[in-house]
Amino acid sequence: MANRSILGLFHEATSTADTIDRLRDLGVAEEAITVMSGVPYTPEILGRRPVYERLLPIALLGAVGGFLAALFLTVVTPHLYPIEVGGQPLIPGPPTIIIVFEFTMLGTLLATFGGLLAEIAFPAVGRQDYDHRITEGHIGVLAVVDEALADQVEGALKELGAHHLKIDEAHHVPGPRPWRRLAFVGAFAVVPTVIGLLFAYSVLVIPLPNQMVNQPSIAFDQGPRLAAPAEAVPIQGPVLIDGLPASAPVPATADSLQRGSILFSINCAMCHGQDGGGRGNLSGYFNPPPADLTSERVQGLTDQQIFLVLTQGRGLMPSVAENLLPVERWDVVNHVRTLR
Amino acid sequence: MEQPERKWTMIVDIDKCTGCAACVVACHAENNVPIVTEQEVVRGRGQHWIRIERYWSGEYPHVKAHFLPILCQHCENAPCEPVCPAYATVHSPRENLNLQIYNRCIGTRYCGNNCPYKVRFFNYFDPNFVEPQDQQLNPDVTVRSAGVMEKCTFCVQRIRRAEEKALAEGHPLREDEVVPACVQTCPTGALVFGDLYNPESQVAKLLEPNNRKFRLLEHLGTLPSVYYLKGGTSRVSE
Amino acid sequence: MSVNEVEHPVWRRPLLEGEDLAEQAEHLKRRHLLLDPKFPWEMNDDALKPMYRTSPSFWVIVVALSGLVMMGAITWFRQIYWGLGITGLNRPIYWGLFLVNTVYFIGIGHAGTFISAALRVLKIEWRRPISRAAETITLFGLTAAGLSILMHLGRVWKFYWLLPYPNQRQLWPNFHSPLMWDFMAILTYLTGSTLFIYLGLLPDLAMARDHTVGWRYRLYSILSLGWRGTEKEWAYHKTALDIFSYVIIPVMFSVHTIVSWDFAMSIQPGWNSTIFGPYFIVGALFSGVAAVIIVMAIIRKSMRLEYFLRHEHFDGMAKFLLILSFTWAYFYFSDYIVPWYNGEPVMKVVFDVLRRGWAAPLWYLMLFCNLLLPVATLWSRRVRSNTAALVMVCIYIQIGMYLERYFIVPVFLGYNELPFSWGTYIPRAGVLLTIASFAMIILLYMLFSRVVPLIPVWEILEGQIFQGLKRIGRALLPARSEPH
Amino acid sequence: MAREFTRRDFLKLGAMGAATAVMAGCQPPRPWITLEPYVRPPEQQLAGVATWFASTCRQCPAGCGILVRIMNGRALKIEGNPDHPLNQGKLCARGQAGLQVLYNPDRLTGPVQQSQRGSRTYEPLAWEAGINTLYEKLAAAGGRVAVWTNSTVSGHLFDLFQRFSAAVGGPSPLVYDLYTGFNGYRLLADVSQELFGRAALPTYSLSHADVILSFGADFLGTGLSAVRYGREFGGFRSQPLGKRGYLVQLEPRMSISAAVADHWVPLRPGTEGLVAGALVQIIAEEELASADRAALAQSLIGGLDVGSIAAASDVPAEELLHLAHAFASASQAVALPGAALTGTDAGAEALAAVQALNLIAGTAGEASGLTLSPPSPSEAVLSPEPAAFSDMQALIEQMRAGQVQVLLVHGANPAYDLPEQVGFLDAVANVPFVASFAPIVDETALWADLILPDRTYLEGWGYALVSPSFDQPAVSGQQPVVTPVFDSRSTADILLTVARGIPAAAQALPWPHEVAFLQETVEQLGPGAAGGSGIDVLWTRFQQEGGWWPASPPEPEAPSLASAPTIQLQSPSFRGGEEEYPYHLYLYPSGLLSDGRGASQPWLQGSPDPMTTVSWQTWVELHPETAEELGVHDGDIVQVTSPEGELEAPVCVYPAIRPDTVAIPLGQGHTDYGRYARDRGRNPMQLVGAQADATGSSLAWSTLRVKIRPTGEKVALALFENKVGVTEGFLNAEFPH
Repeated sequence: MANRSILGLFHEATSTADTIDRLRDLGVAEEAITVMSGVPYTPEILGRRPVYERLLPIALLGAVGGFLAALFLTVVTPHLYPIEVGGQPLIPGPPTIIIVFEFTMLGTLLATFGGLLAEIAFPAVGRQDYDHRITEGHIGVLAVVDEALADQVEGALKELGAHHLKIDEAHHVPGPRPWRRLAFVGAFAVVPTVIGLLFAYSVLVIPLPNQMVNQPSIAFDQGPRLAAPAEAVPIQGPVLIDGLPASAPVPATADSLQRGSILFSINCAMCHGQDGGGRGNLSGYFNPPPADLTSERVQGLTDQQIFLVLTQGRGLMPSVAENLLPVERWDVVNHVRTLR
Repeated sequence: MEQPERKWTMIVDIDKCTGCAACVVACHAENNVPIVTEQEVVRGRGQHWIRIERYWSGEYPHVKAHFLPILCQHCENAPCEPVCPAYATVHSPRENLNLQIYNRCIGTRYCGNNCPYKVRFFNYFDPNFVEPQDQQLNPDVTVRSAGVMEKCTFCVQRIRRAEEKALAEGHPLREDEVVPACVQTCPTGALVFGDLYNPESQVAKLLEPNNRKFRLLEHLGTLPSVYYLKGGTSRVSE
Repeated sequence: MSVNEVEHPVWRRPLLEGEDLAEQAEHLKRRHLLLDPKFPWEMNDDALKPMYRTSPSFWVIVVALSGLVMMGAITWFRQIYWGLGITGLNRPIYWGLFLVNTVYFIGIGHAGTFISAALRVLKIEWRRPISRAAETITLFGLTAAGLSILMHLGRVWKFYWLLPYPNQRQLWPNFHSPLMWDFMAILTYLTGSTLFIYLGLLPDLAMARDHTVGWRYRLYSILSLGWRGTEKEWAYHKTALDIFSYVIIPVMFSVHTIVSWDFAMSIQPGWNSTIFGPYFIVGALFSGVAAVIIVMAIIRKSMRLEYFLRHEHFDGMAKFLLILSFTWAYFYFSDYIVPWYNGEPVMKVVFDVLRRGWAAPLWYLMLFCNLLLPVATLWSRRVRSNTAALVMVCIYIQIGMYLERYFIVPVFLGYNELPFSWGTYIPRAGVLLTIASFAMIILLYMLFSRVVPLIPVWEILEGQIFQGLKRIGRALLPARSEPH
Repeated sequence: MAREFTRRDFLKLGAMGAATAVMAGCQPPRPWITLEPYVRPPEQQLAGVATWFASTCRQCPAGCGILVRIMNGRALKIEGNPDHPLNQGKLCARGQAGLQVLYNPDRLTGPVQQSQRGSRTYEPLAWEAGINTLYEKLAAAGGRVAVWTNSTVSGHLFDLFQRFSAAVGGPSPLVYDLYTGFNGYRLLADVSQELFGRAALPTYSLSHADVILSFGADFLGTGLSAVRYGREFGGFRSQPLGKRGYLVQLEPRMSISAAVADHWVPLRPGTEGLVAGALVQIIAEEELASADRAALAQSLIGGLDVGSIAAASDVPAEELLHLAHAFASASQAVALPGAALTGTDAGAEALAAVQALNLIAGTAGEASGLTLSPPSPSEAVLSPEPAAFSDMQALIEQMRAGQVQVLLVHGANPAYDLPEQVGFLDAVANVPFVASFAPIVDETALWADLILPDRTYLEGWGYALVSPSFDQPAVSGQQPVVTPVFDSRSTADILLTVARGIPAAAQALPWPHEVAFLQETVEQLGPGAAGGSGIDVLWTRFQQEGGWWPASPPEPEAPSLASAPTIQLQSPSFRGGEEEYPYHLYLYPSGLLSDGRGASQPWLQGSPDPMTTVSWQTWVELHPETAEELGVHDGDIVQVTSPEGELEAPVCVYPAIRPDTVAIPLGQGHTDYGRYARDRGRNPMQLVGAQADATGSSLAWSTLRVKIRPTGEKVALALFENKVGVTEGFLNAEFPH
């Protein structure tokens, strides 16, 4: 059956209280009665059942949430990428307390506010039973009753001094509409966050004048590469130019031999074999096969000649000039000398 | 946390420092440190990773000048490190270096305030290297933009290169292989650099029995890695 | 009209027999806002009218201020483009006007929360009409402070690297750093006080909604979230306000303590002092309360709020100011005497600079503004009751407190343990940005005052309802009845 | 942010391993770099691996060996050559700054000509055209060709110049620049000639000395070889068994050498020689040293009145006695003559007196003591010997008289170096054709008709006979370490080309290019420490090792007295009356800009001067009392007037200078020479007249009096230190002495 919503405006608290009693007597359910006022009247003034509100527990929940968030930031994140600073422990004690405090407070406040909105179904969207005179000091009593009671209630209100009456079809009272409110809140909260993240992850980039990405220095393999001056000789040893003999062999020191053997095993051994016997893993694929470096023929060459072979290649053997600096080639030469 | 392997240490023998400024220029060349204009110097923004502080004592004619080369002290308890909100200056526990990571720096300049040695320099403007000066810039070292803190790194790029070379050549890093630009060029040998944890190193030997050694502003407890040897005196027979 | 003729039973006061009592009643009414009730609709008009009543001079000022703000914006852009070189900063003075402003703005922000939260908790009734005006200062003070921090950054476009969120740099902020604490604290405080002021606004927004048309109506309808004033709403509203009040007070204390720790945690001589926390808080309240008094006086005049803002309010604030002045002096003295007694070399020099060096005139001016003037004047009721005089004192206090922060930041920084790298600071572009920041605060406040009722009508009505007169012997005394 | 990790990135990161520490954090891509991979990299070039080339530093005449770090054909860093006998791996600030000579933005990008001298309007022209013009002029001039070069010119170019002049019958090339002129190289050589019978620079090894008396020698700052003396000083301070030498510095203004000295004696300018003489006198009288040494002293010095010298030099008699004691009783004592000595009007005697001290000390030729720079190892190797002041004046006379058709200026910058009284500029006006080879337009090139920019020392070939060379003769090799940055050409090649067209010179200079000539020279040197044989090997090693030096250093021969002269000393006569010109003028070469050739390099301009921490400026050093009398403070501009000229510069109050003396550094005050040098500071040579010393071999710049007038103007002094802090700061008290 259809309901009526009846809103009466009163001048002062006492008559309001009386009205509420009367409505009770008429059998109007307590929760069907709503009192609206411009100043906070407490239930006991109006002789009503005190409102049961649970904001405090919500706030406490928020506090716990903030506390945990703080712990995550201060205790967990340092371990994701441990960095030592100033001889302080990875997780500093007192500073942690500060962060924990701030976040706990922040959590409490946010939860309180959010809780308030959620509990009293804010923001209330859609039409409401209300009268703007309520903010002029009038007290509104709203009763939602069915047809049967409507007339009596109306009479009661009139009788007890309601100087205005507003009666109309009871549309259902705006209850909590989570999805609409979420959309409302999200518009404020989510959108900026998303935009921020787009920048943070440099999906969107603001081109700013002084960025260190663009370096004035010339990177190692950045062009244009300039040629080395012709005929100049670096300290590592001479560039091999026709007419000039390769000079200044590196003395066969222990270091040189060690370097040589490492370089040999990297650059030569796959063909010539670790022992230089010409039986490397790939030796089978070549015809003529790789030279036996221990042979008289090879060992009979001068250092310079071996260096020349390394530098320019010979027959199937490629040049290793682009893998080895001259000085390194000399190390290899020294190593080859030890293969007997 | 990594265990410390090395402790790079520098010794400055005040007795030998002649204030010739070779180290200053060498540092500029090696680390792409910009030269600021006269105007900027007047504004108190001179920028030299290693500087030679000259103090006076006594009255004329017995006045005496004292040279005190000051560079980043690479403190073990560096006051500059914890105050950076962006982890732009951090400690490398492996080798006890105080690293500056330029592209993390957002320019709060807190480290600069908190450095008692005032060896941190802020780039108030972008450095301008007029063509062809940019050809000289060392590609091993980032050129810092405006709004970024910078400081002496003990030529960390040279340390890294030396480490890589030693690795490639398959031998442990040798003492003489790591030399910062300033130490390399110091004519009198007033600057000595090495690994204090290596008992064979020159620094270890120099510091072992030395009663001339002291560290700058020791009362602050920053435990610098730069030791100073104070000036001696010599008597002449009458 | 007299109380008796009010035909609204709600507003009828207990009947009085005899003239003398009536006179007493009149007297008390004149003195106390809460004993001088008005009809709600009248009060609504009093609160709403000023929002429409905008004189041309108002707009002239707005344009002028916007001009200043624009200038600031341009300067900031130039600073971002060229680098911080256009400011007067150097080595070793890495922190200058921007940090001074930050401390100062956060400081003046403190009074707002203090008045609306602490006085609420303490149930000090005269706070009711001034709470919102004060909170608004907090709101914009904090905004300006945040901006100053951003201006201070060398690479401001990377400020978000301070936010703790998972990012492509795989790097979380460094919680060892006082700046991070500061960041978190200001974030909490700004969020908290914004929600706090909004919460208090809800009923008044509803009131405004009910008495406006056009765009204002639409705006207030959205902002008031459909407030109707049901018992449930009121009940939650009250609890929420209480929770906020209790929570935001410690936050307020933490904020300025942490701001002071930005300095105290460093090993810069003159900064690393254990007393900085409370010292800064008191300083903040000091400058804050003074700021509130100035603002009260201005809006009282310009918005004709004589009915709401009365002598009792100025008087209460002024007394509070006097106490704060003493407290500030106490802390300043303790912070001064300890290094003086230790004979710490650097501080010796600094004190010399303050006492007889280049900074001496400013230093004595500061002492005059912060201690001498308030103590010498505020004890007298005549000064307290004279708004103009009171405002003058407060302006001097602002100057004094700004100077105090200036000494702490760029002056102390100039003196460290290596005299070779001492320095002096001549602010350059920072000045323009400082002016712009002040202009921005005033501008925002003025515009805000045209959109939001600065007088919490519902709070005053509530107060007036539960405030009454009680006859004891021959006297009528204000008596407050509180529903639990 | 998912960015695909390419192989190139991997290589880049690998190569950048060194830089990772400073470039950690997020490294966004660098799309705007054009990477240039090598298909087949040339020798010595692997990505990220540096190549080092040995060469020679030409920032001063000494000739230190350098190693240059090259990457992608670009010079990144200069370091000392550890094998080089002179500097043994070390370098001074100027040596380090050499890169900015190479990469100076103001270098000429090609040959230019000036239709109107001094107009600063340069029309570029093709190299062929330029060389042709030069050829025509030279061909027409015949023997009336003068060459003005400086002491840092490569030996081979000097050689070619000489052969050319000889061939066409012109005067032999003139070597004169401020550096050698100011430090009195010529006078030092002359005195050696007179005393020891060989004209060579004296060298003093200090590493084992007990006592050093330095008579105004800033041997650590701008001496003959700051680097080598720096090394010596290092040894001197830390000798075996914890021995630490005792250094006494006698000079009116505290130089860095005085700053590190154990004892500083601020004597009156110009009296250094007298004091040296007085010490000899005391040793002779008191017979402090062994009999024979005392006798030697007796024979060397005529009767001097110590008392009057004490008065004249403002050094108390007992102080003199103390010094004499210290010197004579030391087992290893050395006396160093300084530039200020050679700058007096009686420099020769003063020098002789100091050398006399060394002889008396008996340390000549020993591990620490006086030796003479060894002669050139081969007659093929020449070194540009600085000309006497009088020779230089003679040339200027010829120019003024119009006897010079063509003037070739290489390296030298007389228009800046010389006081205008010497009259170079009006003389040049009478020279029909002037060709300069300056890479940057300097004050002299401004007055040239044709500028054919030579290559800088990092781009060009050459060698330098190391001088002063301490224990062994050494020829330092110079080779191009980078390809020329700008379109410049080697002057030697130009000269060879031109000579081909001039019959007289054609057979005198037959070489196709300079390298051929150099190789010939090196071949005549024969095998050195690097060994090898055959021109190819010798030449290659010459380049690779950075020069030639003997396999085993020869025994240092002790310089012995050729004759037994009696040294006459008279107190110097100062220009300017005492009442009108109350202050002594004391000039000194800036430790960074040296004689002014460093002014084009921002690293040297911007680095603070060690003693005053001023950069970018010229300043006038005044004693605090003097400043107070004049009522001036830091930055107040004063006008300094000498009988010869005047300049205006800001005051820098300086606690370590005689109250009656004013010190001004050389180096600034260029009117050209690139953006960094131009219109910056003042050139104090304006104050110095054209007067030479008695022998006419060096400029008498230290016997001048000046007056000072505050102008009332003020500039901000570009100090790096905070003067308030340092002078009123508290650290001094507790500074570790």
